[in-house]
Amino acid sequence: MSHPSAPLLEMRGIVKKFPGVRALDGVDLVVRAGEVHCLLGQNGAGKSTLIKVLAGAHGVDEGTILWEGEPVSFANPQAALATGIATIYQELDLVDGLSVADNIYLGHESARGGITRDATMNRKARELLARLGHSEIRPTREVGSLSAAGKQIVSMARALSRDARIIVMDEPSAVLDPDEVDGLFRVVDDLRASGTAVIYISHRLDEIRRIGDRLTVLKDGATVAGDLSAKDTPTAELITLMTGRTVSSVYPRRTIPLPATAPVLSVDGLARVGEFSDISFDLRPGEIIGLAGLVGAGRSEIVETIYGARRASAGSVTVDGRALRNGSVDTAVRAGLGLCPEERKSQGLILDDAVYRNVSLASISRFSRFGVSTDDAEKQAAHEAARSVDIRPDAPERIIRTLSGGNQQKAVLARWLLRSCKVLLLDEPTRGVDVGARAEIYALIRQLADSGVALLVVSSDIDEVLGLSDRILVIADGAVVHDGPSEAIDAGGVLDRIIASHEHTASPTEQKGEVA
Amino acid sequence: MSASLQDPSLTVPAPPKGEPRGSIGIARNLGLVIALVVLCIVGVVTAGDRFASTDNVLTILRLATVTGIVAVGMTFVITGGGIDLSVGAIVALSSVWATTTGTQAMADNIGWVAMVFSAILVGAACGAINGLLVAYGRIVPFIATLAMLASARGLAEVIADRKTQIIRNQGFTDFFAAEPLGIPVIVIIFALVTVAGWFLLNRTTFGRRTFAVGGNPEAARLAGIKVQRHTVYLYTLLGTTCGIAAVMLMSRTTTGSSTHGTLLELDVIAAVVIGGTLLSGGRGTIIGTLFGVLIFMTLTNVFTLNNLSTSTQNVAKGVIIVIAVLLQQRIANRKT
Amino acid sequence: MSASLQDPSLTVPAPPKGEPRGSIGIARNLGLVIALVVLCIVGVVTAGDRFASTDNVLTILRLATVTGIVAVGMTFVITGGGIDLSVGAIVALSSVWATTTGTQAMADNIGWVAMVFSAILVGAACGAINGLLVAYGRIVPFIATLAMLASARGLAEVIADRKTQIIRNQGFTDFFAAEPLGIPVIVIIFALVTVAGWFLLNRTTFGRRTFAVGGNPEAARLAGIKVQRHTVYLYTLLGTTCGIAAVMLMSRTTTGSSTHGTLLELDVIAAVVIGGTLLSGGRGTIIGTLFGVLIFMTLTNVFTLNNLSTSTQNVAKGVIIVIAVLLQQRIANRKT
Amino acid sequence: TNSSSDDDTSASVTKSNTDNDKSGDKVVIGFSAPAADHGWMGAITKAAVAQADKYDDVELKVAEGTNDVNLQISQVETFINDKVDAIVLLPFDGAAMTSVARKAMDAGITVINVDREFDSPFAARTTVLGDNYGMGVSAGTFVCEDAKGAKDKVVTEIAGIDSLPLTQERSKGFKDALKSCGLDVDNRVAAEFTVESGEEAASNLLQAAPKIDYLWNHDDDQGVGVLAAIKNANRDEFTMIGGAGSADVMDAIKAGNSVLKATVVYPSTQAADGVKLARLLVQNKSMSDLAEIEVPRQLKLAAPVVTKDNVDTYLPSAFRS
Ligand SMILES: Nc1ncnc2c1ncn2[C@@H]1O[C@H](COP(=O)(O)OP(=O)(O)OP(=O)(O)O)[C@@H](O)[C@H]1O
Ligand SMILES: Nc1ncnc2c1ncn2[C@@H]1O[C@H](COP(=O)(O)OP(=O)(O)OP(=O)(O)O)[C@@H](O)[C@H]1O
Ligand SMILES: [Mg+2]
Ligand SMILES: [Mg+2]
Repeated sequence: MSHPSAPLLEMRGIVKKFPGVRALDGVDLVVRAGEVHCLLGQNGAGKSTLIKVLAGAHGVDEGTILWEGEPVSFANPQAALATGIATIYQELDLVDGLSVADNIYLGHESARGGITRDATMNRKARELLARLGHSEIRPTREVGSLSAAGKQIVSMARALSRDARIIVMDEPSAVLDPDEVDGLFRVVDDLRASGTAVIYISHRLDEIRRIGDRLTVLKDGATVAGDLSAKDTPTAELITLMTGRTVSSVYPRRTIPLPATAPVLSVDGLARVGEFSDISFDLRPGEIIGLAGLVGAGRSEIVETIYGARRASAGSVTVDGRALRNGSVDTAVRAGLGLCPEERKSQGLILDDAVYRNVSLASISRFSRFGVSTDDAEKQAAHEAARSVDIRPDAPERIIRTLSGGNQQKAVLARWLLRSCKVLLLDEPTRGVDVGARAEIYALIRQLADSGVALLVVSSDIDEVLGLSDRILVIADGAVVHDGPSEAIDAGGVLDRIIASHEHTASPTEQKGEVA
Repeated sequence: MSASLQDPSLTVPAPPKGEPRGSIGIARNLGLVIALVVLCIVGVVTAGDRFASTDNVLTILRLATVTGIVAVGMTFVITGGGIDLSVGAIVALSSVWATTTGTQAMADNIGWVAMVFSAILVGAACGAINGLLVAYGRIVPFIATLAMLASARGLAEVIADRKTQIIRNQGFTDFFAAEPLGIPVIVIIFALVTVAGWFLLNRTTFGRRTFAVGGNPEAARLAGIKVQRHTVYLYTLLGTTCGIAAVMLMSRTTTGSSTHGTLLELDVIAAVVIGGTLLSGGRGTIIGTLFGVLIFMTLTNVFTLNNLSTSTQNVAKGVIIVIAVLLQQRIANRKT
Repeated sequence: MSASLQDPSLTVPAPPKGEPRGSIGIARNLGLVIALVVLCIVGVVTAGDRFASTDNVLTILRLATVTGIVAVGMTFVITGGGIDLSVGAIVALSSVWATTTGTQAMADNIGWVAMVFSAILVGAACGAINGLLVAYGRIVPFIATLAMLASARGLAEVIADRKTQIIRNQGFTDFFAAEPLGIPVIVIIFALVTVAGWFLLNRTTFGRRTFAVGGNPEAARLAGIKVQRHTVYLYTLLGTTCGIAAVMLMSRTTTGSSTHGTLLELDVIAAVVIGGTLLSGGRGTIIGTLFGVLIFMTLTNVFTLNNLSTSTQNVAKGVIIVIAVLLQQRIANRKT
Repeated sequence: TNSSSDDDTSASVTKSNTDNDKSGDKVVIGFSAPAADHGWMGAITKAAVAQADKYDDVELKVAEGTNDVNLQISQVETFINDKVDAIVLLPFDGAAMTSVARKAMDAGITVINVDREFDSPFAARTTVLGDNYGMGVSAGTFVCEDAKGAKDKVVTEIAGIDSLPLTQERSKGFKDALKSCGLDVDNRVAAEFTVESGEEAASNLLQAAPKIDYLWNHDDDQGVGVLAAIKNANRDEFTMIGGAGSADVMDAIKAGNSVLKATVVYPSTQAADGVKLARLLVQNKSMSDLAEIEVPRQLKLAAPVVTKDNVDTYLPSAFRS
């Protein structure tokens, strides 16, 4: 029997233990039909764990879950799905080898007698993708060939395909650009209007302000505040609730003027067939250049090519006056380059290894004599690097797979701090990182630059690129459409350049000339 | 140079991009087609009519039945992220079980299909045990099926007392000796199994879920797929094809024996992997597997027609495998 | 319900948590230790002094040298994300090459170490070819080494002309027949190789890179590790251990033969995997491998002492493998 | 095949009717042979066990059959540790087992070498040899006689495991005998002593040689498969000769309705003889039918050709594959 007044979902005193950790230690969460309920908390606070418990992906150790007032238990994902809870997970959990439509309908395929009806699924997938504003993604395309953003869209389509009563979104906007976030929010508005509840997790407070109705704050696996208004609660109060302290979120500006030295990194006419063309710029020690652009503009490809992880089809990369060998990461690293890759799981981390070993990965030979490693020195140095980016928990021996997403990101950053490079390439360095840690990373970037490290920062957060960098390159469709000091342009300006370039896609070279 | 040539994932070949699901896929398997065609040309040039005769082609196909049928099942298991080393032993056990004096007496009473059914049942049961050990016992497939390999082969020897059991049932031999339209029954069965396998993998929810379970078991689980149960199904399916293969072997040799299927596992896995199925799971093609099997069988045939010694055959086989795979890779990369 | 019971990665056992690097690891390998102890108890109960004598222990260790030495090398390759099916064939080829009339004549002139060196060189060369095919040819290890298996065995047969080549060099036989302090030379060499392997894997940059390359080759590459070159080193190292194992086998049999090392690959891989090295790479332990080898060898010894028939042995072997692995898993899970 | 094994093997192992069979001092004999993965090798072990069972003064320790010389060496080492009185050893590879056999002899254990000869005369007290070269010669001679001097006959050969020295000897004997009458082997394939490999090798061979006059198959176990392949291919234009001498093959020769016209016997009672000799040697008895006091150093068994004419003589002692 259902209670008409009862909230749609009530979680009370949820406890979830992992070996050695109480990831959840008494969480309460109340979600009503037709609301957007935001979940806030630092990296490792337990947000993802909570929604995994809700989705039946993790068993629960203590606590009760009430669905429309009735106690329920979600022993496995099927149970949660059947009840009406669909989830977009933080780690993109798609099957690379399957098509977009197959991924969307995985587990609830449209079929007759076990025989799939591909045409039906493709048609319905196309409708869902159109609803999300992404009709350019073909339902038959293989998911493995999509960018991270494309995969996120597919995950969203998958959740929508379930016709759920509650849709949980764990940091869906992390890999999306502003345009796409707008599209996402239109869908969320529709859902709210149709009475579906949305649990929304994000580290971006502005998003929570825009879309949220109410919010719950988690800290160290426990609810520290529930039923707050998402629109009106002051930011300072939220941050204090989350972190237990005050954090200033301004971008640390340059304090010492940029010395007029020779460039440490020169990129000249760099190109890769079908991805980007004619990228040229110089980077001086202590300078920060930002690469702005929409998702899919080819920024990651540019950065990876500079680093030697992809082979350039034309152009050259020079460090300290010496040209790097094309397509050789090893040469680049030895010349003093470092890269924080975009996809931490597949490109950055050895998931089943300890945190400290992931941090020291690029500096192995530094901690060895005649090939014999000196373990203690390595562990200590790695631990320090980990602490400088505030990886939580502060346990260097932990298997890195068990860390929360944001903390994993920090470990990759720590790797290059330890190596002390001349040029650092950062591809989305704050993706999934909480406000507190984000401010720390900003400070760190500043500090690195001030100490003479040259940095190239890619971020989809336009304010972030603008705030951090001295100079900004706007990339659209694999070409530089704007190049200038960051003070001379604002977020609107950046978007305008991109849009302008799109209107001229027929003649990108002409377009480029215009800007330069 | 293309992006995939830069691909550093050394342990896994660059997965073929494009159409994810098996279309008939001549284009996708171009390297394999070329390898097979070259082999056939070599066959015709060196052995002329002896190679190009209908009889010889049927001989190749008849010999391909056992490896081929098991390879269809193996494609499912490997696509689903597993591996099975016990297939040869399961074939042996099935053939022995289906030809004991007891089973043959039963067959004489209720018809020869009793032998066919017992072979298939034994195969499916062994497969199910493998699946349970892997899915619920959570033993790595390599080890679980290695254990099954030892046990099943040993059990077959115990049952057969290491003797070759000759099939006396006339109905059985007659049925499988038939050649409707000039095509041996076992070749027809091989064709049916292949078509059924292709359909199951590419056109059903079962197949779709197999890709998911092999490609990303965690994602599959979160999508509500019963990953463990599905794994059991996959191994049971492979066991069933082993049972069918045992029947093929029984009809070809008119015997059941604990030595049947010796080292079959290596041939089968090699054929499946050369065909383009990823050993790490998530990607598999029945058509590729078919080509893999045919290439191996044609190779042996051409060698024998040319009276080459086994040693030379082996040396050449290794070199040819490498060339075929490199060819297939270069062509696959060119296309993307 | 514990986290690991929820773990859906069916194809891979929950990796043992805790110290990622091999400490001496009695605790970590508790399941294996228990299995070995139980086996020993069974040995003592059923065969008494015949089992527990020094002579018998040395017999077990002597038997273990070939599998054991190759298993040390295989631990590196599997930890580095690869696999090698050609080890048995490489052992055969090395043993044949080192015992041809030519090599033996050379040995008579410049000393018996010439035979040892040629065996090791041939092994290392085959390993290097495997490594190059895998790393730069980007052929899946399974297929590349399967090709090597066929070719190397075939070549060994061609060179030996399928005859067993007898070692006439007295210096060679004398050296390896020695038993300083009552311990056979080959057992001492086995111990040295194991210790060296442990050190290399756990205390050097080479070992660190091996874990990284096997755990996530892309991440390793982006961290500046030369993944392809490292892969070549790994296979070359394994080839080298195959060469050493060939010398062990030559000294045991005083022959070189193309049939040496038949099916060695299965034993070796089984021992390594049972020892706790992940087939998917990134995690490996030399101590575990040592236990894996000893368990298999002790098993065989206990069977022999008790006059069990081969078939029964096989059935029992399969069951025992399953039980040992389940035991090890349960204990590993309990501890975390 | 329906008759049980024990009947067959007990028919083939016998006690002699002299006082040699009288119970004497207890003799512990270790027995090791290659893996019993085909009928002939299975029959070898069974016959040895059956022979030992006939004597109440013999205890036979049977080690796991293995094709891994390394393991077989350790089995012999175990027998040495156990201080058995005698070892009957059918090596996987004679040369490779020489040094450990010698070690056993040095330890005072009587070693009987069966079938595959050691490389050193000091490694065994007595050797019971099957005649592999002779087998090839017998088969070749049969072909020569049957061909009656015709030089254009197509002769084919299906060998056993090609990497074994014994296969090479058989093939050499066959070749040498054919050469003496101007014939040679036109097509040769190797199988693996199993039914399945026999069928596969024969199927391909039959395609390679569209017309055949003689086919010699080394081994009657794989011969079951060879015959099946011949039947599948509907071929009957040639004469087939078998090898080893299984009872099924002899049945077929007797029936005379197939291509199989003869087989060359390769006695499966060698190891049983080895057990008998080991017992005599340990108990210091002599072979009663010989005037000689000592048991001879070597016994080479004959490799007779069985045809329809003499099949009844050999059928009772044949093994069932
Ligand atoms: N499988 C696991 N084993 C052990 N500990 C785990 C596991 N999964 C999560 N944890 C721990 O639980 C805590 C909560 O992690 P969770 O992923 O829920 O954080 P989060 O709030 O989602 O952080 P983020 O914002 O970085 O995504 C962390 O301390 C993490 O290390
Ligand atoms: N492996 C791949 N195969 C095919 N296309 C790919 C692959 N990787 C990326 N792409 C495509 O290349 C283009 C650029 O990719 P990417 O998303 O990395 O650009 P980006 O500007 O770096 O975006 P981001 O903001 O995510 O960093 C996209 O159209 C993407 O779909
Ligand atoms: Mg999270
Ligand atoms: Mg990118």
